[in-house]
Amino acid sequence: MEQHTVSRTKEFLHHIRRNRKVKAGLALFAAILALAIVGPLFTPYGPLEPTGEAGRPPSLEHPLGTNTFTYDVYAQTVYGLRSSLLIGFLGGLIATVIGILIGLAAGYMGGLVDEFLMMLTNIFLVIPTLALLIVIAAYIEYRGIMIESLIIGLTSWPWTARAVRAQTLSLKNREFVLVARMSGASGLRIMVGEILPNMFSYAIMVFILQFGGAILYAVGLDFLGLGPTKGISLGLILQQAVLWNAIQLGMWWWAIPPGLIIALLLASLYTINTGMDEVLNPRLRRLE
Amino acid sequence: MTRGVWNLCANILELRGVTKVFKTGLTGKPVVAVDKVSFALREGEILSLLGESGSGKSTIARMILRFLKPTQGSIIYRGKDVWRLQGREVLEYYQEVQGIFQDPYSSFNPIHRVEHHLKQALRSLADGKKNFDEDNVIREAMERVGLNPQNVMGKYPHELSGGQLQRLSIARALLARPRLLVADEPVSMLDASTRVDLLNILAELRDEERMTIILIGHDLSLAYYISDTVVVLYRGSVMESGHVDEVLMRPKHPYTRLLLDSVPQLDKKWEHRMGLENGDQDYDELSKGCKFAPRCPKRFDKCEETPPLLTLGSRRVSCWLYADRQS
Amino acid sequence: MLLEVRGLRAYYRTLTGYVKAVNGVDLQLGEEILGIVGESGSGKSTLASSIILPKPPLRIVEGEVLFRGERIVAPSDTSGLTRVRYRHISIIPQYAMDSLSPTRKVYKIIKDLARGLGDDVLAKARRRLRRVNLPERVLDMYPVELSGGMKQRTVIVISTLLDPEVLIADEVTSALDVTTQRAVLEMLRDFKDSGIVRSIMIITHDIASVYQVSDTLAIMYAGRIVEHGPAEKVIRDPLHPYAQALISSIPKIGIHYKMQKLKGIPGNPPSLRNPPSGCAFHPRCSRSLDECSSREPRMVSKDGRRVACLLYE
Amino acid sequence: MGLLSYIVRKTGIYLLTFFVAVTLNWAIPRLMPGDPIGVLLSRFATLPESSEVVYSYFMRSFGFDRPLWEQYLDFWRALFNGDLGVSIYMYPQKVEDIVLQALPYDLVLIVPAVVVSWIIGNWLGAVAATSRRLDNLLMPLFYFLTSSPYFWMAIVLAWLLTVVFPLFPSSGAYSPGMVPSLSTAFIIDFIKHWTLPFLSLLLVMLGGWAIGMRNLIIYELESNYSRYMEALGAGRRLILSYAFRNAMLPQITGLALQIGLAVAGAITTEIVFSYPGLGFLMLQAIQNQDYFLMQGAFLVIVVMVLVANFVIDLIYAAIDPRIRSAYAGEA
Repeated sequence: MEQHTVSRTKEFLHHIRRNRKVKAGLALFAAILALAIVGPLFTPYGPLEPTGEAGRPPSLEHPLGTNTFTYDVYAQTVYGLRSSLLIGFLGGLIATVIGILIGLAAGYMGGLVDEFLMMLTNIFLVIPTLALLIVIAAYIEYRGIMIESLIIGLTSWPWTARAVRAQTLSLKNREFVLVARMSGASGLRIMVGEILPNMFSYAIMVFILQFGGAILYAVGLDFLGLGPTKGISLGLILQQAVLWNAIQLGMWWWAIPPGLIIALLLASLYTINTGMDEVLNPRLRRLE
Repeated sequence: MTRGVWNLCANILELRGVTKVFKTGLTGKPVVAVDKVSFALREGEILSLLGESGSGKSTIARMILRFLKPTQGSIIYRGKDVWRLQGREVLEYYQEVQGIFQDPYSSFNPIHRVEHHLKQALRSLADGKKNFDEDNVIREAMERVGLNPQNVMGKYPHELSGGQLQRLSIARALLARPRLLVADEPVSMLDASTRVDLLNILAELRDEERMTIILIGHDLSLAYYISDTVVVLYRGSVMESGHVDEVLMRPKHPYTRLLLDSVPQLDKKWEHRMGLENGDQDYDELSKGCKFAPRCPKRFDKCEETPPLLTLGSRRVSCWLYADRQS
Repeated sequence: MLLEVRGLRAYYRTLTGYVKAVNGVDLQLGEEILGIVGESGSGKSTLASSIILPKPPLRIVEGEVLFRGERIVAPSDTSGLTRVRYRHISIIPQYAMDSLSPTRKVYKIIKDLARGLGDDVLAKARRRLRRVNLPERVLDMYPVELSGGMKQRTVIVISTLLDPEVLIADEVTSALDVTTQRAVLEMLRDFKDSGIVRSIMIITHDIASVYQVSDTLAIMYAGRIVEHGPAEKVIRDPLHPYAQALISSIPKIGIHYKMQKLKGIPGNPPSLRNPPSGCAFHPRCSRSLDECSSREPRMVSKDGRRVACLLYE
Repeated sequence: MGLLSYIVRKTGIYLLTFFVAVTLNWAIPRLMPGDPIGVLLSRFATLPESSEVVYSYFMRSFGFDRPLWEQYLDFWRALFNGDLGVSIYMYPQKVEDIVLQALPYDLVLIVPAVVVSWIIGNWLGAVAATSRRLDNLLMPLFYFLTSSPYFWMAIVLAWLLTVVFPLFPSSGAYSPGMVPSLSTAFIIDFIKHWTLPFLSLLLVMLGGWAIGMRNLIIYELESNYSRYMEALGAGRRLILSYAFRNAMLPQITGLALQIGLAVAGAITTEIVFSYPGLGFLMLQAIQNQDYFLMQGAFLVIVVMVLVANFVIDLIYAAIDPRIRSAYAGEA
């Protein structure tokens, strides 16, 4: 994420609405969100409710067929989507908030604080986050959505911290910060009142990436059997599918569609982010 | 209305041997940006701090405004060392000393409307007058600098011109009713045709309100137009200082002469070709002796040692050529 | 006549509409140094881009540019440029300090740019570097290793390496100290007088500095040329109200506030998105007639100069 | 010798990272609620020859009755003589043996996948940057690829290329009954098993590089030096080659950052194909609550990523003149 021209919020939103990538991304995301909200209304079955028929291919009654345990794959998918979205939102939010706090502090205060925080950030950037999450999650008996979001949020903030620090450094040297200091404003008031508001549109973009990242980590953990101990999630469906050789037994409907939804969800978030990046950074924008 | 515990003395501001060394680059190689600079400023005067890029003039401005701590030396404002002020005294300092900067668009936070900074200054600095109507005072300050509040209030910085924003900066500084204004290249980013109006405002502040102003810049003609005294800087050291007519009309230091030869004037063209200096100069930072020696046409053996700041009448010059004529 | 610009209109397309940066310019360039002076919002740099590098978001809307009578730039066709670029028309860009790729040695850049265009260009480059007082080892260095001043002189050497007839110098002095400014301007004068280049178009906002070396001056305002003529005449006895106000508002050493209070031009620089109707300067002009706000002035010649003002029509 | 100080600085950071990773590895079990390690130790006690196993430094570092700093020192002492504890799942094999046995499978999978995807991705990204039509065509595909979870891509490939078109074996590193040797038969069989995991890693990583390179090139094409060269009549191919050269540099540092993600991706991909690398090992460790094996695998993964990052930093320092000149001043 590189230096962005500071755009006025009004003008920024004006361009956002026109950007093709943002519109496409939003449309896809809205569709998936709708599936998560209204999806369950279209099936009488619960995610873990036996339906009496195992391994049936997709049919009117079971849009995504059933798996070896006779569970309806469509029901599992829509309910699983809800928990994945929730973890994505919570985990992403925690990571973004921590990242902004650390990036802002490191960027504005400089000196030893900056040195220490950036060392911490670089260390966590190098250590593979999923491997670290595995070690943490494995030791937790009861894993709920809250806990999973927390550990993801606590380990995936470095990307944000580094990007926000770069933004803060460029804003900190702007003369309006000196003007504020001459009016006796404290460091905190300058960070919150002068620097942070300039990063509003930037923070949205960072949150979108963290949202996607959190989903990816959550699904990864679930796939390894470290997902929520109760309930269903997209990762869990795929874990079961692989464990019980869905593919080899020809039950493609058990493994492919849930994964496709994850990919489309992440693709939509990524597209929105790229579109916003183009608006904020005119050099990347290719005028249609 | 006296504020704080400032004692009255002839020189409102004095720099004594102020030095600033920066660690640069990835390896922290030391660079001496300001090298033992001393000068004094009498109340009600405009002093021009003149120098080219890399002369340290902006660094000095930032040290006076307490943004950068000097590595050595002291800055005395009305008898007190600026960098030994504590707590409440710092706020009192900013009630007396305000600054305006070079880039109008960078001096205003693009997210807030332009009066945000004026309100901020009013609330924290103008403590003497608590019972006032904020908007009224702000409108007055705007009119004071020749702005029509109607077409400025409530606007965002990007909706105004550089000239309008710079006038707003002066208005903001005036809200604290300061005694000293540090103007860091206030007009260099404005169009030539609007610079003079800004300078007129500064001159009026000096004449009508005995405001003391340090004007930092590189344009000699602009400096001559409104300054009383001038300090010429080169690579962090004072080359020459004194009354504006002495220094800019009858310069003594070779560097000041070189500057005056190079300044393009609309009434006469350059006669002889000055020729290109060796472009491959990387001045050895820590070299002893006069810093201008490598480029000085009048260099001689004495210049290997650092020249002292000699006093010739009311002028001061740092050059061995005048060592014997010290008065 | 080396270069001729006829009725040129060049607009920038932005998301919120057109910026009419060049709004009807007529210009002739002979074997001379022409100083083009304009303040912010005058469209002077856009004029340079329109001649040598008209590409999106800049669009040539109307008019043409001719080199030695041959059309090189027109609204829909800029193919003529490929033949003349660098060999006949060259440019010293506004951003000279970072117009060399940081990861490629200088001599490689020169060889790439001049491939198959001239005899042994490197030998010539060495001679030219000596001429601008730079050591020959610059060729073997990476641009990132050169100081700002050295980079600018290297770019000047590269741009003039094939002895182009027309050289456009876009704001070459703005980032420099006053001593180096004089050196660079005199270097351009030397390149003209020694015949390395036949004509130079120096584009700048600093009228005093360009006056020192130019033969003729053209003053631009809101995308049009308001006055164009011999430098001495334009400076000594400017006709157009904007030129008069501009020249009178520039302080000189010797003019002090207490003796003579100068006056700037009231109002703000013109918006190029929707320039004022009629003569663009009328809102700020002290001598504006009532028809100035409706009728666009034509370029007329008056005692040895061309001026666009209803006072002289 | 500016370069030396650059290398020393970088090594310092990586050593520090290793130190933090080991400390985390030691601290996490102790921070977690419940007594997972206690349960594990008690399971050991019931196994044969457990007596001499218990007395290794590693085991003593889990002597919870002893002060924390002592446990910590023993943990480091164990690490220095390569003792990562014993696996409960493959008792009595030592963790370091199991992990070092799995490491080659990871290297032979991840390294080629990263390198090949880097080359193809950058090339495709450059191609996309050259023409608007290609750009609109390729970019959505890249967005989808880079957004697909690694293991889902593995599942799709498994379905397409082992079920719909049964061209490749669906699990393991080589056919059962084959003995790992350098014979051509074994190598061919190994390559057939290696292809699908390699492909799924390749496809997902490919998207990331392509997007990065495309943006970098467009950014460079808008730079001042590109405009200057174009104004001097330089052809589109020449300008593109300059832009590509400058865009490659950040992609090298990008390589370092992507290694961590690639390794994480490999963990999940290996599970789909039961490919006996560290990832598959991690799964077994999780399923059997074999904490020592899991933490041993984590440490080796971190070391692998650190070494990769260090190598990439060296390559970058050698190539980018900016780094050399920035440090040259100090010589």
